[in-house]
Amino acid sequence: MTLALTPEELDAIRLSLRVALWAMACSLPPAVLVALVLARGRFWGKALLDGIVHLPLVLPPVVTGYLLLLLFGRQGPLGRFFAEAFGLVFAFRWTGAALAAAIMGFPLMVRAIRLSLEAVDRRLEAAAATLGAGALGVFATVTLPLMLPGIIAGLILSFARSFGEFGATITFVSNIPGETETLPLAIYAFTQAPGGDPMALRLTLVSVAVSMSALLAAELLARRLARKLAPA
Amino acid sequence: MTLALTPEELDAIRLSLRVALWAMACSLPPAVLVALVLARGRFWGKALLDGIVHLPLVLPPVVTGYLLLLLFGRQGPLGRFFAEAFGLVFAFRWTGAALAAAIMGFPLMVRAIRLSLEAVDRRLEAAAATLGAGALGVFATVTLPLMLPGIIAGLILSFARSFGEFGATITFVSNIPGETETLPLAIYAFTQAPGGDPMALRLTLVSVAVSMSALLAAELLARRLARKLAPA
Amino acid sequence: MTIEIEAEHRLGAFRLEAAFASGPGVTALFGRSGAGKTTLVNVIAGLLRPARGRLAVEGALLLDTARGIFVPAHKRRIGYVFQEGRLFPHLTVWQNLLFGRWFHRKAAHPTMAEVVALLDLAPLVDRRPAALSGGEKQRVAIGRALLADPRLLLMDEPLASLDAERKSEILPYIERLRDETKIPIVYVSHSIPEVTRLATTLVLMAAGRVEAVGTVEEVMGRLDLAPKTGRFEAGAVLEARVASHDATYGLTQLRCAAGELTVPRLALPLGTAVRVRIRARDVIIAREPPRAISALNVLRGRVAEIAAGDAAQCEIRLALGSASLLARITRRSLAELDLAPGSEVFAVVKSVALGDGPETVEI
Amino acid sequence: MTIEIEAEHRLGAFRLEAAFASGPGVTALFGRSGAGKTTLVNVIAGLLRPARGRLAVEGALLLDTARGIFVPAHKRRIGYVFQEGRLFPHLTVWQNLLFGRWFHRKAAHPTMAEVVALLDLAPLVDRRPAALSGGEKQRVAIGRALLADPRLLLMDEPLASLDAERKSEILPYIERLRDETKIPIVYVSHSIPEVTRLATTLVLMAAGRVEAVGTVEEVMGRLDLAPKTGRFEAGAVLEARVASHDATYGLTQLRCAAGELTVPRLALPLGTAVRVRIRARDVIIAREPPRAISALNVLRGRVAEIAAGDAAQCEIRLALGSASLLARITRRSLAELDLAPGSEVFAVVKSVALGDGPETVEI
Amino acid sequence: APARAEDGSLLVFAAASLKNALDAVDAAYAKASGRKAVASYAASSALAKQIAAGAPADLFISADEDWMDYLAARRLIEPTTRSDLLGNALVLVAPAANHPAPVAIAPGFPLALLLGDGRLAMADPKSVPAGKYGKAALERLGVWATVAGRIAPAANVRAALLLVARGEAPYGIVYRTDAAAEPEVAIVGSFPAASHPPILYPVAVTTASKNPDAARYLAFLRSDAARAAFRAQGFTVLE
Ligand SMILES: Nc1ncnc2c1ncn2[C@@H]1O[C@H](COP(=O)(O)OP(=O)(O)OP(=O)(O)O)[C@@H](O)[C@H]1O
Ligand SMILES: Nc1ncnc2c1ncn2[C@@H]1O[C@H](COP(=O)(O)OP(=O)(O)OP(=O)(O)O)[C@@H](O)[C@H]1O
Ligand SMILES: [Mg+2]
Ligand SMILES: [Mg+2]
Repeated sequence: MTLALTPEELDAIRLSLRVALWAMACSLPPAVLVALVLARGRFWGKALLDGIVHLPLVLPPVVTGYLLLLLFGRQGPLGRFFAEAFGLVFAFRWTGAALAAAIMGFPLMVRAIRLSLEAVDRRLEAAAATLGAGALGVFATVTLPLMLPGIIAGLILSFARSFGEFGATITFVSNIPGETETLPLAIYAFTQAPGGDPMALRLTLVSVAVSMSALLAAELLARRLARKLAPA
Repeated sequence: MTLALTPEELDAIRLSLRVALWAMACSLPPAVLVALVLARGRFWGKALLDGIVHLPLVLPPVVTGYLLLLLFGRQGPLGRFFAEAFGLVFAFRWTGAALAAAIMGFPLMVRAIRLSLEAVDRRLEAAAATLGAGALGVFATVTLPLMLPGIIAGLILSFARSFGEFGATITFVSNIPGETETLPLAIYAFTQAPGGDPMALRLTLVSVAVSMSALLAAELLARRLARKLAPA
Repeated sequence: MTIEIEAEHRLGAFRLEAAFASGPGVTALFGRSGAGKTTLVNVIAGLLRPARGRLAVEGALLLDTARGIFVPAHKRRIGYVFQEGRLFPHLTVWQNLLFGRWFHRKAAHPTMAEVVALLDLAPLVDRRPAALSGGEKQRVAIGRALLADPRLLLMDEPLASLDAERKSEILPYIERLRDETKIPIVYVSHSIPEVTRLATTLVLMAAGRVEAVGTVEEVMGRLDLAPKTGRFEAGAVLEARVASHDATYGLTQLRCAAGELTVPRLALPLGTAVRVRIRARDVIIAREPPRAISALNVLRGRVAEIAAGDAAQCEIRLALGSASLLARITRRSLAELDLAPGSEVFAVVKSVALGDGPETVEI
Repeated sequence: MTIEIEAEHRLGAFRLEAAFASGPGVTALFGRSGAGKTTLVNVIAGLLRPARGRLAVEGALLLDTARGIFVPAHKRRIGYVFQEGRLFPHLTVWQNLLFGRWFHRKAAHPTMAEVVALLDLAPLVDRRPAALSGGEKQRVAIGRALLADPRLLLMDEPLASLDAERKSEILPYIERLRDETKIPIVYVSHSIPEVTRLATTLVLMAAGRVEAVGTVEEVMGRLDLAPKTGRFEAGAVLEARVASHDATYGLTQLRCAAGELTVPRLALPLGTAVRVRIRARDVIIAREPPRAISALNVLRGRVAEIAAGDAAQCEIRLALGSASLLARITRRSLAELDLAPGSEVFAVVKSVALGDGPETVEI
Repeated sequence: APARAEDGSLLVFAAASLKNALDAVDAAYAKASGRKAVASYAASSALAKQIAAGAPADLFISADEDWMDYLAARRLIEPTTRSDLLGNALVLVAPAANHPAPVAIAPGFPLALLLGDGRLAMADPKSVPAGKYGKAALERLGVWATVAGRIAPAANVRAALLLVARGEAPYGIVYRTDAAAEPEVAIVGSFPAASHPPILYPVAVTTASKNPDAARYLAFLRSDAARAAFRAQGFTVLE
């Protein structure tokens, strides 16, 4: 076993990063929306929505993967819709891995954003309204910046969760090298074979190194922001 | 297939609840501590600690489970220590399942608590100090109550995560009915057997029902608290 | 009417049940702590939707619960200087000031440069609110509201945390706002000098209700309201005009219904209207014209009314021409000077408050 | 010395470099907005650790950067009424008040019942701070600090958001605190009446530095500081004693170095020391004793000093016995009355501020 | 009810694919002997590693020989008790909904053509036994090279079966046992037994087992009742 990374390993790293970044980025807007609705909305079925958001956390990942397959597979209603409407295919594609990762990280992201949102001083929003800011203006200029810590935390959690996602991904999109074989899937494969542990360990270390660097960068960014947002 | 739950299913539900509740409860104090240290501390290696806390999120659960097996197994160094010092055995016991669940939920809990902690107005803590409250007093009377939303969110996340934990648990403590076979493990076992899908679905629904009720209760509690903590 | 409001609302045990109408200029909301001033102002701003109520500002109906009308705050164009600042902690002072401009493109009257100069904000613009002192925060809050180009300005104790000198710099600006831009202002204050100086209409609130509404002259001149307007600040307000200037001694002669008043020179053209407040405690009563004294203003009149005061003092309303003046004197002086309604007297006035000096101007 | 402080610290472009020492009683910190008053108070409270500094309170060394001494805030037993309230939002008013008691078991002097009665908090105790008006919050903050049994009390503009009547209720209590419990107080205020009424020592701050320290008499009586203490509030402070009471007219006779003063009855035993402030603008000068006027206080003296004022007015220091009095008169009166140092004059005093009335008491 | 070795019941670590069959066997065993056997189902790899880490298992039934060898090398199973209990076969399946025609599985059969632009679902040939058998068979038949890039390597046979059942993959290679129980798929061909190494489920008693019932249970696995249960799930019971 050499220290240099093999091309397959590099592939898996690149794929993992791509999947995690897309999962993180694409789940942000809906997460903010859902967090808003949950924190501020008052409507029938709010508890239900809250429950649904938590589902990927509560269900065994295999089940989530299974449900994804039913919905977003080639034969699934949503899968067909996306394929026809946008030419976006999830089945056996890295896009599917990103979808699975996004869904698994979604409750974490929503919760972090919601927590920050609930800590936003609504009197500041009222002040913004008296200055002429409509609902959207208030959101963009006051609420959003003030809930940045939660957004960053949510992004970090989603990224980390995506980076470690295994069960739902392998169930939904299989373990196709170069396409859907992210680091966790590659590690898993090694653990399945007797004698694969050293290779699994090696990949685990790689995975830890990559994700720790990403976390560190995010943490630094968050600290800077925190300084900026010290209360008046 | 009848609607009434079988004794084995009831066992699994009870076990899942017990595991999730213990995991949640026992990880709270260390999570608060770690959140404090990460949010407020300034020391060398803080980034490292932050990274370590995130590890269970980043690593494939199977790896986490395997590491737990190596550390807390009968022959593992920590496993031996706990067995000898406190008579606490994790290996292949429900306690081990709780440990695995706690570890997997730990980063989520820490992050939620930390997020709330960072939103606490430190000027209020200063005010408490002028009123005679020492570090501990300030923490107990001001900081802790003000970060309750984060604690509740952390508890909910940890509970939900524990309720759905599968990979680390089955790798660490196996899948022993009545002892370590939580709902996700039971569901998994059914999905692995030919013709087990209907049973798996049934159990999934049970799992969803139980966890949604728990979430709903927690949400209600949180909403009450939020009302209490409206800013001055 | 510029503002017509009627509002009923409960907050816990507190019940707001207020209604008033007032014209252009400054409407002062005056009343004890907890009287409901902030609550009423919140209704006007659109931040509180009352259980029942109606609000029209310059003819525009902003609220009518009976007809289900509620114009949201951001569409009201009502500027609000909050009692507690409410600066945006994530924005610099500069960005806080600009905030309103982000939403109204209109080139509004007070320019950024004007406001920065007036409120002396130049050294602060790059800081965040956390790095400001209490008074500095309040100045920024005033600037922010001014720059949002409001059609009505709500000011909830805007000067409470400012020192006397600062106040004396900002008050004339608020007067200019009132007089030049014609923006109506609702001004909450505990300070009688501020209120009498600025207000066109005075609204006296107590326990959620409006106790009295009227011109400052009316409300301040009413003896029965003296306990509510503040005993030690009670006095009369007179409308006067600049009659002549005395270059030698730097003095200005004012003419009002009560007679002539001499004050330090006002840089105002002849004929300009000014408002003069004479506090009851600043008036000395003499039975014969005093000689060789430094007080320049001695007005002739007669006792119109003697109000019961306390054991030691009483308030007297003097009729001077068609005007009224309040004087507070001791019962001993009342007896020694043998005063009764109809007695002819001379009012010696040492200090008057003018619509130009910071608080009171000596004469 | 009760308080000895020396502190140097930078906050952005602002540089605090202040030192003063003061004795028991109330030390007033007076100065413009942004002068550094809050910053200095934070150093005393232990909330700001200055780059360099030393602080001793009643002999206890709380801070000495040279020797690395820094007693943390919670061990200082220094009560602090913050400029911005800082009530605990998660606690009821009652719990906020009790907060200090949770940490000091000691049965301290002001009891809960006393404080609740004094500040009229009974109707508020079950509410949370969010449901209080601005003034109500400030009252709770005062009560909270009082109940923590402090050995030094810091009050940063505690009465700014209170109405005149409320102030007049609370000021006597602060005086009682000062006189009876002997708790030294550092009092930040913009209000000259408050400051002169309460303060034993006056510390004048400007731009982070201490400009003047001294007794209120000294600092307020200095003509050169008049622009800083506030022109329109300038005046002299006299120490007097209760000489006699006049039951018929409800009056009290005070004796001071300047002569006798008559004021509304004070419920004080004969011989009690009281402080009297006479503002320059409240003094009329006459060349002959005025007759038949309502002002009871006419003091004989001579012109000691004439200070350059502005075009219209000037300030005159009068010597009355061993005491000084300031008077502000117009230049025209100066000429007409032909005043020069040494001229014999009569000072007619209409209002004096006493250590008992709310702001000024009429006589 | 705690099912640890301490309370006298027998703990069997068994490959997850055996769940249905072994549950029936255990029920029969309980009836016949009045003793209790409890099974823990997980991946053979996990179970083997757990036994290596001191798990209180009395018996281990692996889904392949490799993991049994892994334990044997560590002297964690009694070599004398080891035997091959069950056999299985590989089949080619297709979604029943497609009404697929039978495929003649012979050297060089046109699998790539059959797949069209779809993928061949099978357990991961890198690590999972079923995948390894499948790959071996395809290599032996000379078609591996044509489909190697078109595999959907699933986590296990069940996942591969699911892909076919859901119509995500037009064809899949799974065990006969799994295919038989899934109405959504149709078996379109069987791989000749000779095309891959024999598919065997070895069983052994662990060295750590102190439970005297282990031997009795081992014997019961070969009883008529047990055989019937295994056969009902499609397994071949080996002698
Ligand atoms: N949410 C609430 N629940 C109960 N009472 C409330 C609530 N909000 C305000 N009040 C009460 O309503 C009354 C009016 O409050 P408001 O803030 O309007 O007073 P204010 O006149 O502005 O006083 P201040 O001069 O002290 O600011 C107060 O007595 C206050 O205690
Ligand atoms: N963090 C900071 N960074 C830069 N400047 C600061 C910071 N904090 C305070 N200042 C400046 O220090 C000066 C003193 O502030 P301080 O709060 O002590 O004033 P103050 O005398 O209490 O004024 P006020 O009467 O308005 O409350 C102000 O000019 C303020 O702008
Ligand atoms: Mg108010
Ligand atoms: Mg200050």
